[in-house]
Amino acid sequence: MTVGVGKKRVAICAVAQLKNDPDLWHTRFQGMLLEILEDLQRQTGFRYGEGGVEQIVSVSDDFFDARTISNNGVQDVLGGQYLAEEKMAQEGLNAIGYANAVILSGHKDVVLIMGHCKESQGESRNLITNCGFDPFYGRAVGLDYLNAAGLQARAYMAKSGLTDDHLARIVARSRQWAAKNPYANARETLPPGKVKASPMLCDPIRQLHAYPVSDGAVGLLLASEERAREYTDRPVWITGFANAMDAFFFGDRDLTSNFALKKAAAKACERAGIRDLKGAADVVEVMDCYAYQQPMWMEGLGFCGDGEGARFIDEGGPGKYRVNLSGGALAGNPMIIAGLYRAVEAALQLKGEAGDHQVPDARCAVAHSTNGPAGQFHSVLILEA
Amino acid sequence: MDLKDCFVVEAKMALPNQFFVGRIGSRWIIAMRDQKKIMGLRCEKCGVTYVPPREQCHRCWSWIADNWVEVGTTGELVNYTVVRYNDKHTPKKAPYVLGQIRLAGADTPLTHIVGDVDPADVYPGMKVQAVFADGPVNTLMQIDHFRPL
Amino acid sequence: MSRYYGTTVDDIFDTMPERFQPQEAKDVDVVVGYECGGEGGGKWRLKVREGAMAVEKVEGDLGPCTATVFAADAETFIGVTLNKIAALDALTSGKLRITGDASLLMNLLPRIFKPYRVPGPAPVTARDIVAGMADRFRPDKAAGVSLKFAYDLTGEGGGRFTVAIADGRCRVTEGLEKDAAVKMTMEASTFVGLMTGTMDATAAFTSGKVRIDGDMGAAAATGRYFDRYVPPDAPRVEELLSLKKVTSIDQRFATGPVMGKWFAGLRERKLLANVCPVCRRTMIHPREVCASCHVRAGEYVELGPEGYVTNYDLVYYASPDPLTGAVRDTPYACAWIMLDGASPEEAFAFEIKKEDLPRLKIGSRVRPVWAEKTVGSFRDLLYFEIID
Amino acid sequence: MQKHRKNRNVAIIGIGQTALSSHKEDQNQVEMVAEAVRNALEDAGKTIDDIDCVVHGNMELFEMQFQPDMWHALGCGSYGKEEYRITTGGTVGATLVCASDNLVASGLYDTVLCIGFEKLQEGNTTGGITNMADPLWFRNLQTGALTSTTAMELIQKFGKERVLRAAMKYRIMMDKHAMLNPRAHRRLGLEYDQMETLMETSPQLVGELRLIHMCSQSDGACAMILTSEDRVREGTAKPPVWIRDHETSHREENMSNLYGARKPKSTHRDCAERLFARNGITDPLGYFDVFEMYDPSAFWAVDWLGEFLLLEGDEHLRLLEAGEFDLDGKLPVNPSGGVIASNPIGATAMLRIAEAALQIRGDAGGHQIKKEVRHALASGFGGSLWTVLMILEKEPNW
Repeated sequence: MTVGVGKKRVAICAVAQLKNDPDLWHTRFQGMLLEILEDLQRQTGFRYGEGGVEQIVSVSDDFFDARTISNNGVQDVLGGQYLAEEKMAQEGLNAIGYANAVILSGHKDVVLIMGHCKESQGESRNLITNCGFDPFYGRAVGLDYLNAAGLQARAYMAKSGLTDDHLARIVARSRQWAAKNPYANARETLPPGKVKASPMLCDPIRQLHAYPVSDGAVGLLLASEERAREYTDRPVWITGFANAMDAFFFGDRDLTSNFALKKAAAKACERAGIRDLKGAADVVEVMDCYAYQQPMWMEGLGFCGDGEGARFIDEGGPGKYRVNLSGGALAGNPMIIAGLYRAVEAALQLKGEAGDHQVPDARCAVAHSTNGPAGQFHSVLILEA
Repeated sequence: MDLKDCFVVEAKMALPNQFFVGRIGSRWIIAMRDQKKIMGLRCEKCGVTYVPPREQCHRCWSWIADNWVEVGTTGELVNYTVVRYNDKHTPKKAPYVLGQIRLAGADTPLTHIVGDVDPADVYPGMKVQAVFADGPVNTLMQIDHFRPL
Repeated sequence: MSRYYGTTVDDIFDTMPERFQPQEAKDVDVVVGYECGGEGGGKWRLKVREGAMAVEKVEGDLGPCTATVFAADAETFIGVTLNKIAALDALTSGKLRITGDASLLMNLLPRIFKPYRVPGPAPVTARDIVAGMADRFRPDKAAGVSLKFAYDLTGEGGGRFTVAIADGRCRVTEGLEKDAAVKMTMEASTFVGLMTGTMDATAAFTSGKVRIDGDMGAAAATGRYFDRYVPPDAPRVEELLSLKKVTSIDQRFATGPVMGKWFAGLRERKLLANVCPVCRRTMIHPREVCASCHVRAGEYVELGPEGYVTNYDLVYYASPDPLTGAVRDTPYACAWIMLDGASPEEAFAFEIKKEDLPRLKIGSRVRPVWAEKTVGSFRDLLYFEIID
Repeated sequence: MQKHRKNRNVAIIGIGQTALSSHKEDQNQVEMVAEAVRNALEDAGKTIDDIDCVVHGNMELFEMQFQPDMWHALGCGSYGKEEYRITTGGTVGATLVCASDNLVASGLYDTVLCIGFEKLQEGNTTGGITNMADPLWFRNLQTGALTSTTAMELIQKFGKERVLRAAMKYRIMMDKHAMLNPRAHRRLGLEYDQMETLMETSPQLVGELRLIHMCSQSDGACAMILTSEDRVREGTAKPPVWIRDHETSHREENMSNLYGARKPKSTHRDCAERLFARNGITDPLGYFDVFEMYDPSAFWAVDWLGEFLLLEGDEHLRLLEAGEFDLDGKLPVNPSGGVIASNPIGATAMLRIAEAALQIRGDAGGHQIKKEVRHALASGFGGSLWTVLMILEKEPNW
């Protein structure tokens, strides 16, 4: 039905990320983004306007910024002075999917992506995600993305045999890798016993199963194949991207089925011209805001069979498939741009610039993100060196 | 970075809203309010009885707004979590049970609160019964909670 | 006499002759009996034969009928007739029963009689609506409010009225009192349209159908202190629910070092700008980056304090605070000021002293007036005043 | 200046609108959006299964709905499909069409459905707009979107009498157009002989800006279906309308540089210059047959006509005074009645493109321009005076 990416390719030329922090009380969004902008300028020497960056895709959210049109206040730092700028008003990985289409369409050759979010500014991210439900049936009963995850966690654990012990091991492993990633938020090591001893937050999710409140910012410079070499010697190619939506009411969904993720993964593979991710990917970054999500999303991406998440952990799947060597979302990224951080980490691995957590000879990487309550929406990005 | 001049301004973002439930949602809530009945909408094509109500079946895009059927006020708890935090948006004092309840005659479980029970005693498969609120509430909280049967 | 939905059972039967459509009843020969219980009920016999009809109220036995309708009470009978009560619901609940040939009631009668309509009330006048204002007054919503406003309603049914709210009471008097905060002039029919909801208020104001002399904010506020006018015998409409909700999320806004520096300057009664190292634009208030040159601007200079006005907004209508409904005093002005020493690209926006508004114009020289105690906040700067 | 190029051509094949009104108490957000989607599908002769991807947008804080595309999946038809949520500001409706054009032109998607909506009755519009301002400084100074600085500048340049009359001429012209468009929200039945009275009786809001000059506040949704040239060749229910090109021009948030001693270029002119240059359009006034302009107030409209059409001096005023922007003029502006008549913010800019497309199709009903419409221009406005411009064509032969 749709044509593949075909001959034309789009490159990620450069990436920049701000160290995730539990409370950047001393910096405005503008200051956070400026650091990203300067980093990208240093790496690529890019300019704005004709012959340079002609379009910006920003990522932020009105609720988290407490500002109507959240991209308005940061327009000067984004560089949108007499330039095209559009905001991806959902999780940021989709900005890469969209920017990819913008370049393939021939409309613009060089696109800058800039995302920011300060979860610490608002009093409670649960209060904000409560507003993500319809006012009559969802908000009224106090739903938010945390208790939505609680419902999904119990259902998935029942299906897959995942236990409290598995979850503790997933968190402990995340922290081990986060310690090697200077941009991660939670970097102190955490033995599984301590995770298991942390109080219940929303059964079966314990406090340490949930990602910490995080502030951060991310930037990427994308260019068409013809233009990429102006900015980098080591382009990373976008070969597949897709996303998919599940139904809204939990009752309309099978919360354990990975309906949307499976669709998105299949479509991304089709576009990349690969049979499955399991055989192709050298590194995987999944957006695991809660511990149970890492095996569940890996299952959705096809790295293990249906309902085999527990076995996947037991058999050392995360190590074998090099899952979340950055520490993952569990080590703390703001939700709105957690997928963008995944893409940045995936691109760094392919560029060979991942530092202490670099793997040798990475040729293909997968970055994943989810949006909405209990994985209602998923996005999958396939990158190749 | 020189933090000498940096400080935090404490403020709030607060706005009033008036959300309209819509004709179908109104009928649904009014039936709970005035008749203590829970209604569902049936998609004959998919063979699914939906709760809460909606005009269209999201799967086959059929118009189902007139296909009202009465479903039971009792059902089975198929999944749940225990909310152990208090926030402005949480309707009950923590800890409380938030569950998915498949009402008799409905195919899609309704997400609601299970009360009158110690969270430790809750289990999937538990039979529960709707406890209706007294006055008009204009939301799903027209059912105040479900209690064990 | 028992009225429901604005009418009586008697009226339904009394209007049958005028609703009768003889051409539809040529080959008809039926007798229908009606029995309605309770207060306002009774028994009626309807005969339709060869294009003619007769209906009579009967005492005692209805006699032989093709079909007979029994209604438990007048409310049911009227409600079903007017489709306010679903016939199926009434039949299910037993409040309505039919014996004999039910199909003629479903099919035949709706064809040979035009549907019954509730007699319309005498048209309401503007005068009636104003007269009822004191009854509709809501002291709870007008606590602490002292307001006098006037209506000049021209044309038939109109008049001149003054409404005074004070000390939790409302008084309506004839005539225009001079000390009213606002006078609203319109045709009486426009007023009726607005109050009965058949006319859109914004459209009426916008198109000049309503003339407002005086405080616009006060005019906009008048509706808040009264229950909505409901016409007598208003038809019952389908109940549509809504949910009122205030969402409030506490915030911790960071100043960062740049805005922090601006506030530190205010504390010292200085208007600081930062200077773009490339284009030399002076940015006020200071910002992290020059939007045109995409560079940090770390050099700070003090501008002004005097300057001249390049443009201004003189505000007559202040939007009410969404949460409290409070409206600030009008008029007030926000002016754009070229501060001395500023680069030509950038002016500074602030309020102008209220007493200076009458002589404010483009080019006015102004200077800041500071609060007695400055703490590094928005309130350090009171306003700018005109220099003579 | 590089020439415009596109991987493949894209056409609008379906347009759906809801009625626009100040209140929709019988529909919730999802139901309102779904009405526009159904209308667009019916217009295109398509089913929801024909849609590959849904693009959704509005402004979250107007309805206080966080990421509303999740709930709206119920009525958008996005279930099981790909979806993007892309926003800008008041421009969002136009941005959604630009984004959909990019998505189809990329070759990744054949048929895309875009949806812009706003249910302003559910929120507090002025509060929502005031929330745009910097919380540390400008939130204390701003009151919604009301300003008369443009009126002041026009008066400085062209004299008070002439400017006030031009604004009123424009306003009454819009109402006359709205009277021909049954979907328009505010239709007042104004006549030109009321000009003098209105200039005096309409309540004064800010400076010379009166209530009569301002746009309405509406509820409504608009949905459009775009598809690739290959798909168009397989046949369409209604004549396709081709998207030739589009451009966006933003600027910094801070307004202080608008009122300095040196006036910066407007985004309207910047956007028009860049878009027209790369498409070889040297005489926009002569080239376009209709212009649907996002006109939030009469003074802005008068000013922006000159900017968008790259006119100099008082040419835009002269054209307006001579009736050249009327329905039977040289370049009819807003046959639909424009934003002044109807403004469901998140849908408003899409309605401009939709109305321009209907004119090309010859499908605009009562407000159809009499002469043939081959080339149309549509604009969006939002944020801190941001602009989106789109060129539509009857034939893909540029």
